[in-house]
Amino acid sequence: MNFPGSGIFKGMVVSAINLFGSYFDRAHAKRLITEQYPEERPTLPEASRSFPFLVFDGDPEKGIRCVACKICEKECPPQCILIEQDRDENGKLLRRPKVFNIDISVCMGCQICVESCPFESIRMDNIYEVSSYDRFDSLVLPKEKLLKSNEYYHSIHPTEAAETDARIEAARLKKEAAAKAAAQKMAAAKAAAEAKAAAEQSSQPESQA
Amino acid sequence: MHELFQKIIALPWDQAPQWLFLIPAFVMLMGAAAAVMLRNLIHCALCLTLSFIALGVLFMALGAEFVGFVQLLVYVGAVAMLILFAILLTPAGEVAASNNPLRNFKFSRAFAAAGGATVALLVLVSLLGAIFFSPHARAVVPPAQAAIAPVKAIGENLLNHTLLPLQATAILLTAALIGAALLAKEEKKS
Amino acid sequence: MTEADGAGAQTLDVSLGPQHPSTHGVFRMNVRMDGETVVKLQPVFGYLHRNHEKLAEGKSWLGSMPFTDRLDYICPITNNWGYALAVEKLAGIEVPDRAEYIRVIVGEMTRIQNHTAFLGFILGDMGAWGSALMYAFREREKILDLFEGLTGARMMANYMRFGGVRCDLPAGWLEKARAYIETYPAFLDEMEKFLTGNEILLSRLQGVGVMSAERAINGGLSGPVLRASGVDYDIRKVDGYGVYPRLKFRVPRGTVGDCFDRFMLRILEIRESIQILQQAFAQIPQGPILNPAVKTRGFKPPVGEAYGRIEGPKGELGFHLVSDGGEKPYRYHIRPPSLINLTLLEEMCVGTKIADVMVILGSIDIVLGEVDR
Amino acid sequence: MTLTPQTVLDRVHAALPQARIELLNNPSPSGQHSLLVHRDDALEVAQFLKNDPELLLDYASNVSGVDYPDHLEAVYHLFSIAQKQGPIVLRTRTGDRSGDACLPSLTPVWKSADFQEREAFDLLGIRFEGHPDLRRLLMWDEFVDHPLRKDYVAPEDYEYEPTPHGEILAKISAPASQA
Amino acid sequence: MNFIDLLKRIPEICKTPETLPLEGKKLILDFVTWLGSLVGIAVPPWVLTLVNILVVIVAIIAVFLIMFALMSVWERKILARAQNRYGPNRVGPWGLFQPVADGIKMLTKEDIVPRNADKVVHFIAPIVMLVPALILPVLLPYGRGMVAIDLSVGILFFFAVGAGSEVAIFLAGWSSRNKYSILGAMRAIAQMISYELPLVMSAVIVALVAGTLSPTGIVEAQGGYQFGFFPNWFVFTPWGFVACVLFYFSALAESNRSPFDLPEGESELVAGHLTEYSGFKYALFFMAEYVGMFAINGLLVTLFLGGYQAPLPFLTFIPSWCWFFIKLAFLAFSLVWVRATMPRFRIDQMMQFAWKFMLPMSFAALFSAAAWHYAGRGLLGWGISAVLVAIPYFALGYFCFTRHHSADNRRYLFSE
Repeated sequence: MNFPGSGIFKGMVVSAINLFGSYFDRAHAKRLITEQYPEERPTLPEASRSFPFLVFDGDPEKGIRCVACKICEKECPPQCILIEQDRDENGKLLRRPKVFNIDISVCMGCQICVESCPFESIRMDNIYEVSSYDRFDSLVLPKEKLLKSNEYYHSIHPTEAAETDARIEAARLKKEAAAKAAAQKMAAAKAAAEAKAAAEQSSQPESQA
Repeated sequence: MHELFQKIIALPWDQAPQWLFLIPAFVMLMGAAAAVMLRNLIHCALCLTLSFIALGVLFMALGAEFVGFVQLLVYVGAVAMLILFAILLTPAGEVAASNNPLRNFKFSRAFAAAGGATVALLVLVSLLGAIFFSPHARAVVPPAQAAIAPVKAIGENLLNHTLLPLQATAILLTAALIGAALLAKEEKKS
Repeated sequence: MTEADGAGAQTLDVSLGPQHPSTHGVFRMNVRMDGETVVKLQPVFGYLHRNHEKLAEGKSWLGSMPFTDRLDYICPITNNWGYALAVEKLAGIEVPDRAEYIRVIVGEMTRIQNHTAFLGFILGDMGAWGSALMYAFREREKILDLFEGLTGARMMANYMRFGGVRCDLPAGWLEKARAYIETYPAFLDEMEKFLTGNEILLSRLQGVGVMSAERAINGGLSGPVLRASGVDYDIRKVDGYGVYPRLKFRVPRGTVGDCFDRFMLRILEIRESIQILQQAFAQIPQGPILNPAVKTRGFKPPVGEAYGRIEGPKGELGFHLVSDGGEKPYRYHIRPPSLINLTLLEEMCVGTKIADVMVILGSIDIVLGEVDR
Repeated sequence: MTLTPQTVLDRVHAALPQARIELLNNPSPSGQHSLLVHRDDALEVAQFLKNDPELLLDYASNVSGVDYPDHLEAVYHLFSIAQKQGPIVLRTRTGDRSGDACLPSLTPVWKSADFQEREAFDLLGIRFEGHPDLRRLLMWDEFVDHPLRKDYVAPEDYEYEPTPHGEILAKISAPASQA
Repeated sequence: MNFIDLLKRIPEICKTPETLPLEGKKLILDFVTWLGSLVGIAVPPWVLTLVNILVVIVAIIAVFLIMFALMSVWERKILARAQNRYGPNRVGPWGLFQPVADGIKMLTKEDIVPRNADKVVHFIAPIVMLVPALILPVLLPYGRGMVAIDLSVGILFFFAVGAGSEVAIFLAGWSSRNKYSILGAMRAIAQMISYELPLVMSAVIVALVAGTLSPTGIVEAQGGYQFGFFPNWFVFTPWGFVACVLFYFSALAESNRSPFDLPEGESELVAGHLTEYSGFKYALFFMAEYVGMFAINGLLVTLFLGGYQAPLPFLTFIPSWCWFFIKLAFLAFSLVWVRATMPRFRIDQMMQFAWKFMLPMSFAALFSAAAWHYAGRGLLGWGISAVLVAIPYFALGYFCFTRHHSADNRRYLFSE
């Protein structure tokens, strides 16, 4: 059926189907997919990422995983991370950050810091309501705001967090095993040394005297 | 206060249309005068449009609704638009400035003024002559009757008594239109 | 306002853009018009210029990856792919099979959503009040949701890595994607019913911006614009990168080379992409997704140079990389399809009406992030 | 015939014996070896590459300028759409980086080089002689330096940019005040 | 007469909705008389005439402005739904107060006049645009006996006054001193002059068949039912249908609606003649366009859709003026529906469509109407007239369109 104007007619039918369909197709979200944002909130997929945060275990002061190695600061493509290493009262460098700032108005959420972090310390958050009237005070996140617990990490990226924990656990076990082995070795060495020393002592008591 | 109110009410408001015609007449004259005197061509054309509108209103005040509306439709809707278009599409003023030989003539302004005055006088004389000496002019039709004269009568008159002149005008206009189209086409080719 | 040009012809110079509703961003054209007919057109670039190539020279090789997302921000994943491919050529990196299949899947989905968005954009350029655009974006939205589930971001995916992809498909993602792609032909049919018969659309697109095959090749057009002119050239077939040689698909090409052919080619390419996707869904193997030999930190390709290119949705996206063996690229050059497809814009536009300029520009399908870089 | 740099080189040598052209080795695993043409012969060689029935390199896909310490280079990646082969990498070199930074433009041969040569001129300062419309492409016309050069010094304040606003304002207001 | 009596009449009036507006007007006049008696003077007849005129003017302006407000939100709602969106739903229940918010926004916006603009003309243009648009509705018969001025040359009046909007668009475009504006204005005028012809021609057909130029007369000519149920509206005759469609498209063009929105085609000309307008001046243009659109569609209802006549005999219990507005609402809906579907014409195609398709079709419809009339206005006439419009339709459709443009004549090659 191809009379002049039939194409327009077909188009009108399609737009009418969409017009009325948007009232009836709602349940399957086939046609009307708009989310009414402040009331309806999207369920973010697990992989969803926005800005980085720092993971800590247990206590935010002691459990901080970051060792201020500054790898992420170097790798960050837009250079939005600023890290200063902490020092103790004697001025000796400590393996934890004193300042850890992320300027999220510069951050582009690329996740390269996460990939480059060898200590599983920096991870991606999925917050998205961060707009503010103040460019510097509220968009430059200091360490206090960046620190979030491992439980929070588990709540937003369960699969990834479980993998991370497993990795850390494996590393810990390996380390422990290594430490144990080392300790055993050391103990053995020590024992051997003591034995040797004892033997020496026993063999040369006179020379000392 | 009350007396003043009474006096205002007592004014001959019912006869208002008989002298209210002065308003459109004034607007018409002023528009025409402005159309002649303003420097900006577009402003002139717009003032001309204004006087067309006022003329249409005058026709309606005289009870000639059909003529009034045709005046609006044809002159405001078409003629004024054509004039505006023509002004926009002609190169802006530069041609006249340089190439006009008359401009260099010493008394050109005086001659122009005299010529204009002569034409205006001739038009005025012929109009007055038509009003006062034409045989139909004295046969005053009462306004009421004019208003009743329906569209049908006009149509019958046009298509019965004056069919030939009407068709001749139509052919003339068509010829002019075709000519204009041909001219425009030729220019595009070159 | 008006100026005399030559033999009394009146022309009007209009600067379309950079702030103009339908220049797809901050593109600008200096147009000289005779009435409404275009007699001269000069594109002006650079309003979105950020010297991406210079920035890349100051970053690690991987550090440029997220910036490629922002080139053609409609289809970031294929940009990633182009860069990753060039670096893999440069450093001779092998990519595991599963990663190649994932690349094909996300790449073809990118192509589908780009072409779908195109259908909406060009209707917008023709002055339809956004209906086609909203239908197109409705479907694009669903693909972006899938991307978000996979890469974590809707647009700025940053998904490819040298020697593979960043993360594996999440559980259930493949089923979701497959189920969604099954519904796509129905949407396309509806869209075709809505658009392709429409008499106004036909008269706006047919015979407008015709480009011959010979000129198209000489002018460096690529992608659907080149194929619409009747040239059978698809880098997926010619170079056979990735696992495309293992997948069966056809390359459509037009016969006239006008805007309508460019429009129809996009629809036909979406249908082919659906074929590719269905095969890829069926064939995807298990296995690693990243070549373990490639380091994340301190990646240093050997000295030399390489030119890698892919068939992006908009055309040939190439990366010319020169390495001096260091952690940073010595030279990083992009061959942006959007910019080079504009080479022949003036030739297509001269003699058409001003309204056609917008349609021709729309039919080339540019993204300013890529044009200006 | 399979197009490799060597076969192309042989073919060019056979047809244009006087052309100064040599093979440059590329140590990278990509194996894209290139042909270095002397700039005086480049246009002739390019014409030959495009029109020779055996080569038919009709598609100049990519043109990029590269800044080396002592010279600038323009690199052309040529493909043959007719034979579906490529890339053949063609390079031309300038004499030095400042006074003699001239190269012949290949835009008359491949129209696709148009914008990319302009870009190389804009960002690297390679002057392409014979280019139909050699203007800056991405930077604004008043910009003086070439930002993609290795020795380019970025200004302290990127935001600062002298604009001719005052002049333009004067120009606009002049006819208004007359009228 | 006293006030209580006046109050008592209100429920009485409301009992008969058919004559409610007319009786309401009478009530107001009586109220004025009562007010006069309160002051102690006999209200002279000219005051009553004046009040009568004022009441009608206020009523018409109020009704059309309310319709404009409702339409502006309704249009966005329909358009949104056709595009699978929600549309405005934040201001008030279902977004109904959106026009209020828009009005406040428009009023508080800065009124920018370009430096080089012709300031007087720039200022006058929106007024010149709005005045004819507000005058237009006076001659439409909204219900039985409900017409503000029953002009014997009503149809002519409509087109004559409507010509004013062309001038206004020209003023706006020219005075802005903007290239987009002037292009938009030129387009607008070319378009309006071109489409005035088919518009007037299709109205002329109806005037000839009805034998009158008076809108009321035309509506009365469409009264009654064929076979007791089939309405005698002109749209249900072949020539009438064609003329109605022609009138509809010409009306779209005259009111600058999609797909004929070239003058303000935002993808090419930013906003055409409106580019340099902001704030309340822009709102005035907007208002004028909508009121003009209602007026011209009201004329379409009057000419072809039987005006205030009910579509079926048993539906006559609904008051006649309701029918008029129901039909108008349907037309308004269809306008949005068309807008949601179609891309815009190109300028030369639009002119071709007007001169090569619509004008010949309107002549064909005139011819067909004559055949219908002389064949006795019965079924035979219906058949003849249908053939007489169908042949030119397909012929013109082929020669103007299908010959040049078709999706079927394209071939696409595939390579494996």
